[in-house]
Amino acid sequence: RPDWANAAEGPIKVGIATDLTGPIAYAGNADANVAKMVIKQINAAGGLLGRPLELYIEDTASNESVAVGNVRKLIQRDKVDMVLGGITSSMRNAIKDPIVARGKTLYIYPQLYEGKECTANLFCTGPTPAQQCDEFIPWLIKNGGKKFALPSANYVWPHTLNVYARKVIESSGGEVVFEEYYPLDQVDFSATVNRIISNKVDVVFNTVIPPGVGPFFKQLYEAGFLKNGGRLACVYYDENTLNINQASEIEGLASCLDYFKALTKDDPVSAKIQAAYEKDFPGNFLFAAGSAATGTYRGLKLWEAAVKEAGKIDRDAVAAALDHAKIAEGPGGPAEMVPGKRHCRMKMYTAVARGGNYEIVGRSDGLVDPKEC
Amino acid sequence: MPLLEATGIVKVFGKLTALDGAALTIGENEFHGLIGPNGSGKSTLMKCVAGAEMPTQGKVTFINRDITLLSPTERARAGMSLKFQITSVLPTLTLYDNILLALQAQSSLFDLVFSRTRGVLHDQAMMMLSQFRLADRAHDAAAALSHGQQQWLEIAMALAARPRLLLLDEPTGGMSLEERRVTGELLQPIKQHCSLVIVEHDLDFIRDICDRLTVIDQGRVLASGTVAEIQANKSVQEIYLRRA
Amino acid sequence: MPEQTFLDIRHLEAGYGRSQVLFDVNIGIPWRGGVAVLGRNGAGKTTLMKAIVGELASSNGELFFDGRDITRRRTEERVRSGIGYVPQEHSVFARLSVRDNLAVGSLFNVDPTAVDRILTIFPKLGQRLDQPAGTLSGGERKMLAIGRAMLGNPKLLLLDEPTEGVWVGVIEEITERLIELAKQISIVIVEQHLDLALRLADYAYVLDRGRVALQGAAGEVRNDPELLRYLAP
Amino acid sequence: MASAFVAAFEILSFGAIIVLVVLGLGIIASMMGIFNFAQGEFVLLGAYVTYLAHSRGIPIWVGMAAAPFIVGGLGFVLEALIIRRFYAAPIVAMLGTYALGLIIRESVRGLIGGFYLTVPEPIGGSIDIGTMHISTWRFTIIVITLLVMGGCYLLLSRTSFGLRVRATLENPALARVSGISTPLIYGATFAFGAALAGLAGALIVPVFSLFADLGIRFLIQGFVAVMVGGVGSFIGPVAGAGLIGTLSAALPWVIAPVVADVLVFVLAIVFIKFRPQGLIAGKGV
Amino acid sequence: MGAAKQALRATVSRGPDVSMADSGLDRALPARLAAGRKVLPIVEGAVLIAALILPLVLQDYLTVFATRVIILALFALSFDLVWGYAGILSFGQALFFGSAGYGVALMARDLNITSIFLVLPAGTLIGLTTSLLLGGFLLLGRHPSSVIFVALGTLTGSYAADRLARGWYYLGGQNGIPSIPSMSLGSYDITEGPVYYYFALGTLVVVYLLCRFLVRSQFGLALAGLRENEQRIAFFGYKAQHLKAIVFAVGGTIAGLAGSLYAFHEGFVWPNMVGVVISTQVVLYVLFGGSGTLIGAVIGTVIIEGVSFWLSDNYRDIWPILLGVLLLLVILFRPLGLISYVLGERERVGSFGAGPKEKRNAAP
Ligand SMILES: Nc1ncnc2c1ncn2[C@@H]1O[C@H](COP(=O)(O)OP(=O)(O)OP(=O)(O)O)[C@@H](O)[C@H]1O
Ligand SMILES: Nc1ncnc2c1ncn2[C@@H]1O[C@H](COP(=O)(O)OP(=O)(O)OP(=O)(O)O)[C@@H](O)[C@H]1O
Ligand SMILES: [Mg+2]
Ligand SMILES: [Mg+2]
Repeated sequence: RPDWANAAEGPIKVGIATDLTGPIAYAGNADANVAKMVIKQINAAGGLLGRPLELYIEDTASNESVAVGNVRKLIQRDKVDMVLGGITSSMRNAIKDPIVARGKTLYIYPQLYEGKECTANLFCTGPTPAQQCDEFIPWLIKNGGKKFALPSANYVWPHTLNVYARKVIESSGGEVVFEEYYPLDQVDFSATVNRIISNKVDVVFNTVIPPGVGPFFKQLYEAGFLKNGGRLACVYYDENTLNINQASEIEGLASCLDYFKALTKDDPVSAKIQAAYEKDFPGNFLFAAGSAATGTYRGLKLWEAAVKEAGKIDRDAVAAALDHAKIAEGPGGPAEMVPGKRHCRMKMYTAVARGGNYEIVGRSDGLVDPKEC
Repeated sequence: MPLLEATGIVKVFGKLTALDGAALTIGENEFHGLIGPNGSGKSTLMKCVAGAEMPTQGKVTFINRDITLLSPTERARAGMSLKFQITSVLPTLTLYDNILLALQAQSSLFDLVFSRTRGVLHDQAMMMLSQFRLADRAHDAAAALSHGQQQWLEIAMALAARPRLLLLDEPTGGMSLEERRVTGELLQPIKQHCSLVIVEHDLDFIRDICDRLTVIDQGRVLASGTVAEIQANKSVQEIYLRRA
Repeated sequence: MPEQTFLDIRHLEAGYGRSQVLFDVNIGIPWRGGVAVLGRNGAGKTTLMKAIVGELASSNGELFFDGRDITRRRTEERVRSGIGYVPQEHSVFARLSVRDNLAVGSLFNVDPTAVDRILTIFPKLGQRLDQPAGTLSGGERKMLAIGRAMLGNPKLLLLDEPTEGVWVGVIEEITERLIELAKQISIVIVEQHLDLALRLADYAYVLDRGRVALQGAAGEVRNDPELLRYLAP
Repeated sequence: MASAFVAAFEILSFGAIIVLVVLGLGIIASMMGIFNFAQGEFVLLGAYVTYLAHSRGIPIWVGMAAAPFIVGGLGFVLEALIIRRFYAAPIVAMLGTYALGLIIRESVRGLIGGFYLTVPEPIGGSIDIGTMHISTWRFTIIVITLLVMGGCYLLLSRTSFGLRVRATLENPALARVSGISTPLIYGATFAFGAALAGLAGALIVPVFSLFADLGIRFLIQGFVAVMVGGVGSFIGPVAGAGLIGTLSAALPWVIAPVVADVLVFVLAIVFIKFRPQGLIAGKGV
Repeated sequence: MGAAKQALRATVSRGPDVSMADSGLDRALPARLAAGRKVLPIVEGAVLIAALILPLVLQDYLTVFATRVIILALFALSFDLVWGYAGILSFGQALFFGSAGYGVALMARDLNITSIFLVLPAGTLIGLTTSLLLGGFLLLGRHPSSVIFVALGTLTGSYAADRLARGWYYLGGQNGIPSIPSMSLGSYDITEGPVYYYFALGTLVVVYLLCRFLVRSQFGLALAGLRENEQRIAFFGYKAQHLKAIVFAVGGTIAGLAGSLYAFHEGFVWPNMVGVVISTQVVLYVLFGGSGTLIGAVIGTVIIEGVSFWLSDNYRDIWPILLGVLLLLVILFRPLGLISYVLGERERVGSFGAGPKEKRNAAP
């Protein structure tokens, strides 16, 4: 153990609040694992400001009311210096107030989301609609066709994302044949599939989420959508979600995220992070972008940089530094906060599923701007 | 003007016509027996009068009021009270509470919420229980009574509602001779303010307490009149000899 | 007590929860013929029947049936070994049709004509075959219950007030049948019609507050000066 | 024309799936008077067994065939250990089975790591008729559903098993004094209902993929179907399930799916309000 | 369990005669009530004292947690009244809780109204109105509605409301309405902490006493009759359906009050709050503690919430399984709830035949 110069002040406390149980526990557990890994690395390198980091993990259980209680534990009992977590937008909404407003603590939200979160002291480190659409949709038009269908789960993320996507589709010369919303747990999509087939849609820009997405893709496949040259697109699809369907049913599915495992072939930094993760956590919880794992990594690293710059741990100082923090090395490449915007510039990649694995087919030229706030 | 008048009552269950134009007229303070073979429609007629079944056809008037379409609640409020053939006491409540429930049925909501009648009704409840020899079991659950005891409790409950017209469907089922006699005695005093329709198979019992009789057979009134008239009636004698 | 006993009840004690109802009841039932059980309301007659058939566990005592100890046997085993029971209340399957009620009765009866025989005894039931038994009239229900129990070809038939609510003419009919039947099997009857009970029974027991207060040949009991006192409320 | 045919097929196939899921639920509700909140988890277990077989390299159809027996066996054991205590109090039973379901669901979630796992169909692909494509597996499900329905009907109407079950559930005390061994009947009925759920799970897992909430997804729908059809018979819930299933698949063809979703339930409740005995007033089987 | 029995009867009833021919009244009931010893008041007193001193011994964040539990207990009370006393299985109680929550959240968000004198009455009123509407539809009418129908109807209502809240943008959709400002009393903000705790506790105590008064009154006896056999008491002349609707509305009103307190305490509302999850949870609270005893609802809430809190802290990965096992064990071995450890059957069912002495106290 290093000998802590500032040990007298005690450790710096990092709080993680994420879904360790419940329907998206696979993502929450991956995020918790990433946090453990990063904290271990920082501690091994001598901690922060000469103080060790101590990790507090709480379960949000995909249940907002449980989550609020547990987050209060982090804030009021453990008195953490920062909270990172929340995966769904509704979870972020539920816990942000206890953290930021009532709890006067810094909050980092790591997941890709619909944007428009402009609360002071709340920093977002996952991709925004602009980052996921600006380059992706022109690519889809080129590699799929002009006629888009936007089948969506009925909640805020798809609604807001679709507004942006539609703008990009139309300004890139595409056309939205229909945009439709389904209950979150709908599992029968015969009517939708029929509309897609009979309208000869080229690209299905999907925001239906599990459990519906599996049967939806299957029904599309069985109706011959792929056979007739249709293209599936889904911007939250990562390595974790590939298993929902058989490989043949989603052949050619395109996604646009800040990281894919396929990058490890030619990006040594990503390869290093991926290897470190797999060494520590060889289980089923993958280090994947759509599950907020990369956002968690990025968020913790940016925060580390900010604390170093601030030289102290109090919220305002760290927030001020985090406002323009940068990291040179992260999964998928460097990242930096956009000053005054509390969102993060990062590299974006387009990948296509082939035989059950992703192949990178497009990369952004540099860091893509989140265009938020 | 009779207290109750039911005319032309028809009740059809699917293919079966249980009542086929039956009629019943009850005067004030009259004890009226309803007899007939099994399945002749006695209970059905009682139910049509009390509102447990809606007659397919026919008319029921009670105290100068057409009540054919009224709900059981409204009939009860108009002064009718019924004991079913199958006992239906409230099993987990105590005997006392069973009686109190019947006694307080007509109190206003306000009185109920503020328990304004509890004190007054207490004595009445205890009195009824001791009349029916159930006082020492006042705080037992009604489910713990034997069948015959439940019959008594039911009669007490029906009485407790202080009806103008009391409808008893086989109240003495499962009672011994001696017990029947006591039941008859307990019913006598209500004659001052109440009429009674009673379904029974025990002719001796009926004869003892009833003023008039109606005989039902196959859904129709076979005969109606004083006890003596009925006993003299040929066709009545005939059905007594007939099986089922 | 009759000499040969088909069902032998020794020192039986039973009750509900903490309240004991039967106290040291000793009863013997012969191979054939009728035995009447009398007593006022709440004396424990039904409780005794339930204890015999096994519906109610006895807290003490023994039951021997056909020479075997059945004290620990489950109800259905007792029934299958030849005890038929007509309960006082809830004696039919209210939601099942009359036909199905009879079919339940003949589950363990191989004779295909048995049901027809019952229907000739109770022709009324034949007209109601498809009606849910719960909608039968009170008397019809009793007939069905008796018919159901008889279909099981019991060697010992327990009847708890079989004629309650039954029309006089039919009571007569039932009585004759039972007297007939008692020549072949053993019948225990709880009955308020003293005449009927004592015509059918050769032997009678009178219960009082859960104890056997009086017993003897039917004629003796009938003339016993104490009898009325035990039957009065 | 062609699309009308496809529509009819798709709607029918979803109806069949709901029927399959509701069969066991309906039998347990009608016959035992228990609204089994763990029924969804029996479906899940059927799916899980199939998945396990697949992941061990055993042919899928073997897993599918084994699923009803394994789940049915488990149902039998659970009945003897737990459910048996609930018959006197159906509401407590709801809660008890809810807890049971919670345990099973969360355990399976732990076992599969909260993922969505794909299980291929034993008979994949689609039947092509001209330009139309019809999923072979969905077609198979329709056929099996019909067979199972017919089989259940025969079992309950033609054998004395059905009679014993109905008698036992209506009045256990009287059934016992009629010589019926009620514990056995209870166990067998529950196991049968569970086995049907297991079969349903096995058959639908290729369509929906395996995830911990697979079964509970259908639960409320199932209860509504049972009520619409009418508790107390075998046919009632089946008819109700057919109606609810086809309605929820059909409505999205004509109105916004979000509205359709709620509408199905509201319609169902209004229907039950005015016809409380259900589609088929419970008589006979 | 009387109400449960009634539920069974209602599921199977096909007509008056059938329903009354129901079997199984033979369950052994203790014949005599355990000689007069009342444990209920002792339990109630103990709980109250514990609740009063709690904030003095707890850390801050636990006081906040305890406040939440108190509010949920208030909510549980509303369900207990409706189910435990009147035998109406309101499986969608969250509908009233959540509607009120959403209502006051909107008042605070859009109209900037946070005064306690406005928001609490408003929330209560919302609970009353929604429950009157739903209760009117489900409970009144020609046919008496079966317990299962009401259960399903309320469940569906709550489910549909959940769906509506998720789909409706004005209500924030899936995300709900976050960052509700604090409730205010004049210029003082009632923020989470001891003040809010004692305020919630005070409300709970007052409502509890009112409920207690109600269920012990002659009206309570009518409710007991209702839950045993609705049809039977209709023949006495009780307007059974109206009584049910009244109790249902009282329950909805209390749920509305709890919902508004909850919304301000948590600072956000979200669709689950009207939905099936919370609806089921409240049923669990009450059955776990012991339905038909008001204190049982409170105890059930406290224990379930407390235990899940503790489990999720100590057995992070498997706590839902453990919670399930615990629930199952209690339901198996204590089907009448934890309270039945100390409470006899007779006292739980209650008896209204008070001795002459008590009677005189009760009569005005
Ligand atoms: N709900 C019903 N559905 C079909 N038939 C019914 C219904 N209720 C009664 N019945 C039939 O109507 C006839 C008359 O029945 P009711 O109960 O009135 O007879 P009862 O005169 O009271 O006979 P008992 O003396 O045996 O009680 C019976 O044959 C009975 O089977
Ligand atoms: N379920 C029960 N729980 C407690 N006590 C009961 C129960 N059933 C009956 N008892 C009591 O046991 C005693 C005997 O009842 P039982 O039913 O055997 O009487 P019975 O002789 O059959 O009377 P009846 O002629 O009225 O049918 C009665 O005092 C009764 O109160
Ligand atoms: Mg009758
Ligand atoms: Mg008896």
